[in-house]
Amino acid sequence: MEKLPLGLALDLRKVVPYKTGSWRTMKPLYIMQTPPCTHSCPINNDIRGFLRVLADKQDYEEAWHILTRTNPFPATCGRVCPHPCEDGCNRRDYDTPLAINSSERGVGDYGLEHSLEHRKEVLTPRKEKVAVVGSGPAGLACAFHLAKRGFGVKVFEAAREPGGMMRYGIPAYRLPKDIMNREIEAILRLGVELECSVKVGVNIALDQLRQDYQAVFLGLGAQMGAAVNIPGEEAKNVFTGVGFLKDINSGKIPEVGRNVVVVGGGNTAMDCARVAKRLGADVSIVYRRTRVEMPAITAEIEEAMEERIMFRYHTNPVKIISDEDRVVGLLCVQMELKEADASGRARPLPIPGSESVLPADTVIMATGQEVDYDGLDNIGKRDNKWISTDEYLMTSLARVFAGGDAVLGQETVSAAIGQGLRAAAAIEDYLEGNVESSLASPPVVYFKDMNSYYYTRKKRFSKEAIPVHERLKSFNEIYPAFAPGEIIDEAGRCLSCGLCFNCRNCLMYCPDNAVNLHPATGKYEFDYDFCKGCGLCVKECPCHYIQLTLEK
Amino acid sequence: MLKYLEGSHAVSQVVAMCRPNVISAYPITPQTHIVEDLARLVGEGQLDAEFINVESEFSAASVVLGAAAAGARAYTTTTSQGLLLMNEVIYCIAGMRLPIVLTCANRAISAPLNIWNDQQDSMTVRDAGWIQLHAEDNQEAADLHIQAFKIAEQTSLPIMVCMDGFILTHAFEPVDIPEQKEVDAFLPSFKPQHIVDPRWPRALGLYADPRFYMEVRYILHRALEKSENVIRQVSADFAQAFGRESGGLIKTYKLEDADLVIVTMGSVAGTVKDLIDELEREGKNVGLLQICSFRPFPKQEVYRALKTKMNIVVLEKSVSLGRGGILASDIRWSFPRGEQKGRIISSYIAGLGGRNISTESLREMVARVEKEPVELAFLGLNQEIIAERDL
Amino acid sequence: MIEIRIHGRGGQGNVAAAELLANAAFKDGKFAQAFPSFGAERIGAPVQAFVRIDDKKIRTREEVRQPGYLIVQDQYLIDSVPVLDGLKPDGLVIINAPQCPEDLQLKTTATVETIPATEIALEIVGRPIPNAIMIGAFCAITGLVSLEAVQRAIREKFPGKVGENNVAALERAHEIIRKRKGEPPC
Amino acid sequence: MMETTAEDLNRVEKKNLFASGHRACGGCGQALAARLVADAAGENTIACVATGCLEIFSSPYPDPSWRIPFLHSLFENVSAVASGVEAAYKALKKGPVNIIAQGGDGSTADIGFQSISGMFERGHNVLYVCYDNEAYMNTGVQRSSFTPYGAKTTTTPMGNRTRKKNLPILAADHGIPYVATATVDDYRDLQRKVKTALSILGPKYLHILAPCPLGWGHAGDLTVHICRLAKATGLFPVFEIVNGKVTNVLKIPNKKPVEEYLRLQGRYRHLFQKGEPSGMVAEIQEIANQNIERFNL
Repeated sequence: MEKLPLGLALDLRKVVPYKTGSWRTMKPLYIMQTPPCTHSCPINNDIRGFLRVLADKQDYEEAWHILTRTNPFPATCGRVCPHPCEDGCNRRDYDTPLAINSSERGVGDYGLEHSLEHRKEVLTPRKEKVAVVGSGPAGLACAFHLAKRGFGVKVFEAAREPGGMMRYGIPAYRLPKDIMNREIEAILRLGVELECSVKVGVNIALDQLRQDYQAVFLGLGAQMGAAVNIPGEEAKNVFTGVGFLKDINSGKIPEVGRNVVVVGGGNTAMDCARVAKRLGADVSIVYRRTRVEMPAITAEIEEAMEERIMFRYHTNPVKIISDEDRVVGLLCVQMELKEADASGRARPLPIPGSESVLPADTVIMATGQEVDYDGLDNIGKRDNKWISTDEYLMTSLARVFAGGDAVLGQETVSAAIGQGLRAAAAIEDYLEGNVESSLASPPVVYFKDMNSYYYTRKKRFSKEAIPVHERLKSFNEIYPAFAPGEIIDEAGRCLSCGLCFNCRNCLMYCPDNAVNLHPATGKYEFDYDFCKGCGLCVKECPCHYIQLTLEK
Repeated sequence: MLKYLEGSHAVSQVVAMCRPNVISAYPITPQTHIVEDLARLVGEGQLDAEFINVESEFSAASVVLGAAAAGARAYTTTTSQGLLLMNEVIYCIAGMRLPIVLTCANRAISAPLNIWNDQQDSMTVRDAGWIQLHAEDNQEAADLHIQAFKIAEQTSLPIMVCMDGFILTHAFEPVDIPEQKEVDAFLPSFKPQHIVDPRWPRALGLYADPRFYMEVRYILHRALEKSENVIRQVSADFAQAFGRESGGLIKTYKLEDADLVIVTMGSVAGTVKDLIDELEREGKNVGLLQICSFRPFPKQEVYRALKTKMNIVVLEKSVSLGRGGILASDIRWSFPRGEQKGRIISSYIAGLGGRNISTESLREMVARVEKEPVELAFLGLNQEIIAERDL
Repeated sequence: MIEIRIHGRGGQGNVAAAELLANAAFKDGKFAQAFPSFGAERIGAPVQAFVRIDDKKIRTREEVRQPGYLIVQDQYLIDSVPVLDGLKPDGLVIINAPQCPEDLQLKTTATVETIPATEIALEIVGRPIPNAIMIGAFCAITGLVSLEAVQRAIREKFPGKVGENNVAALERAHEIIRKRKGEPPC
Repeated sequence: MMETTAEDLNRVEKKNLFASGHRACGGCGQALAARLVADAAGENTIACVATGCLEIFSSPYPDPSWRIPFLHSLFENVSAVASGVEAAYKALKKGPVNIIAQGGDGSTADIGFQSISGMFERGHNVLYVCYDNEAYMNTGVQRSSFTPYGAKTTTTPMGNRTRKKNLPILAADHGIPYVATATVDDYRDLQRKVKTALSILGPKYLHILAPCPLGWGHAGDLTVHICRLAKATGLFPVFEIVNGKVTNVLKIPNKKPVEEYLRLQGRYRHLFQKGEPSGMVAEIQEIANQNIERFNL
């Protein structure tokens, strides 16, 4: 034992601190939480991550790499995604959600402008090869991830050019073609092989692919307009929605005439209507139910209305009236909504004697799409309509996986990308013989869990769409891009839900100095030798990154 | 150089020569002349020191505590109620081993209020861990301060130099005031043992739980016991350097072939010496044992001086109420049990509250103890003014 | 050993008188001790001070009870304070009074001397502080301390004008007594 | 004296000069405050500490938490002890060094009041920091002259009937150059005030509200939150007094009712029998209103 110093005057450089950690019953932990934006993103993009590097380092390149870890189409999604992430954003409960979508668009465009290259995650090529059928968002996302993981990938595309519905289903004023093209090129530069004008099931048998490749992914999409079976549909100037859009996007501009009637309430219906409007027609949309039931993205509906497209609710086509073989009108009947049907939507029933004729030079039936199963009949289906898969997206056929609209039914580009990503992971697991899926994520953090004291209210940044009369003159994009500075400021609004943003509260407030900033990693660490588990750090952590757990 | 001056000024001038860095005191009779003169010396720039005019003795003691803890040679002075008010700090200073020098101008304690001399005040802190040295006259009072700083700093113990209030502090008599260079040669500059200084961070005044407290107190007790050698040595060195005997543990006068020994401390020793000479002329052999160092109490020295003496009377200016003479009990305790047999140790309390101790009264004391042992007596008590009901 | 007791009132410089006498004796090469009858007395209250002079070191600390010499700085104290207590039968008492000693009718066998110290003080010092005159008288009558030593003691304690005035007063008293010695009592 | 630039003043300091290992309760506001003060003052500092909760939990032999020179002797004399240290540094021509006397309510406003008053009046170059936890916590929550109106302590079981002594004003009226109040939640402000004080010659007084989870009856994790409410209700005004003039008052644009502050604390629970606020609550609101008016919060 140390000898007592004179007068008990102790040399403080010799002190061995008493360890108060033994007093603890509760133990604080730094636990990364899933932010609601990522949680509600079909692709699970690291939104918080890319916003932080923008806010903290103004580093667009790093932001692009963070985004493209999951999504090879930031510039595309930044335009066409209905951004459920913003619906999830915790700022919704504080002031207004972040403009995540526009920020993503800015980062995506930056990537294209600076021709940034994707980073391979596995550098040594693997022997396994995977065939991807369809070069839509699902197929390309799947190919993209497999290629990054070192697999050999070949994509078979039935059409003349890649992109699937991104190319043929979305008009240029929503998605300029070269944006998509360049994002596809970036994917191909990872070494993905692409063969177009090859229809699997017709030009080459699926079984052939199953022989030549260790795994097959089907990203067929739903590109066939559903049959409507309405009298007179064989007349000229009657289009399916997808057919109409495909013509437009392939450069075939049809003669639509003065009056165009679009039937349906989905995104395709909106796109067709707005395209027709840009071709100079007076356009009305006919829908059996009301706006509330419309499946189309709200933004699309609103923009369509802005562009003075007439909406006729509770209206259903009965018959196409033609003069010789040319459409002159559409006989419609008024509907009333009765009790909900299986789809959960109120079932519309015709009101007898309410028929009337809408004048029409063109009728576009955008009432649903289907998968083209030509030569692929032996795949197991759901409702005899969509491909059925197990939770790992494997179909009834061994080693054949599927995703995208063909599985989900009509969905968004993001949803399709998400499925391509999941399928890729599943395929990798399958080929490596892993049973566990690698996609488990931590719990979601909500605003009520956070300490609002540390955040300042700031309105969401937004830019006006260009005026309607300007829009209608061309197929140019209607929303101007954010300036780089504007994106940085908006990124600064991110609450960093569930992950440290270096506010130093835990470090400064700990009465026991039991929090240290690790000099090398720059991360905060608890010193459990001294932490008494008082929970002050938990209460004062703005973003709920710290949680109190029972001491084991 | 021999100067004719008041006792208080003899002390203040010598203290100044010891070059204290910090002086803090609160005025109280009969100590005032000492502080006034030190304030003047600092004010006139004759002494380079900080003089802190505090708002109480309690703060005076606290200021010198802080100053000593920061490495200063620190000095204060007080008496009576002032010393009692300091009491808490007095214990701290000793426990923290801070070598502070304090002059106690011994005075009685209230109630009733009384500003005159006795030694009850310093007795109240005799167990605090301070060295307590008692001066016989103003020469010794002055000399003891020079020795005190040296002893304190060698032992890391605080020292209280006790001098009878008024009787010495206000008495004019010749005192040999040394030259500054003589004092400098004798008293080296202060090399503090443990101080608060950011260059070597230390903690002073930590609390000690039952695992450590008793050891700390034991070490302090041993330090006081061992300081006897230092007190003896420094007194001898002083005699060497200044050519006169001052201080030490005990002093004797005509003790060798004395049949009766008077034991006492402080200024009354002088009166007793005159009496002894008178009695000698009358054919009586009375001797004197004078305690200079009351704490540490020089048990061995006392025993060696008294072991052949069978009749002893202890004369003191303080009393442990409900018990009796304080010095007397220390003297009695100086003899091993066996040797107390047949030995008469009488106890006299005298001079409380400035009551004059006259030669006559001392003669009466001697006459009585020659006849019979006196367990406890109050010298010169006026029985007429003591009401029966009070007894 | 010579023992002197000084009686006076607070403010008449009794302690100073004792101090000056003892200091003078010290300057004459003797051992001396001076101390007041300590207390909290305020101006006007009766006080005492003591002086001892000897050829060897003075050790005793008791108050002076049987003085050989008394200095009374205020004659009116005689009625209120037992000033003569313990005065040696062959001793000397010097009183600040304008009258002749006989007129005071003191009951003592000791020699009595008087001097109108207050008048002289008022004349020379300008204030009714009799101590310097009383000391002057004491050394003139007894010769126990030298005039020159007292002069030095006064100048030491009161440098400047105050000192000089007191020295003048001292010398006047000394003068008066010397004259008186040469003449028969009135 | 430290040379201080605006940048220095606003820099947040974390040096752990008051280190881990002390025996304070979890969430102790005083322990937090003591570290913020020590770190702001820096290595060239001597801490003189009065007996009290801080001293007891931070200075047991052989493992005290102080990493700067530490000096303790008694409960009521820390100001005088610090005066002595300062006098020594002057006399020995050492330094410059920061001398900080610190204590709780008792050693500052009650038993040590004479001593602190003397230090202020004599003009020593010492910063006095009072950690105000509004009662004698060391001895088990007895009333002090800083105990606010209505608060329950073991010696005011029915709620305290007297108002809190206003020491910052009393200190300022000694004519000292700098007085400030602060709370532990705003560590930047607190450390700025410590540095500002140390940059000024003469006696300085810093009054820090330091919640005591044990004595106030709130969970340890609420220490910071409670401070914010103390300010937002107007019960604890935050300001500086420079050369006698009140300046830099912390405005509270959206004021909160005192009830919000009181309800969080066990020491006020008796004011809400069956959930209903008693008359005392209104009186406490009145005290807050008076502060708001007096300091124009």
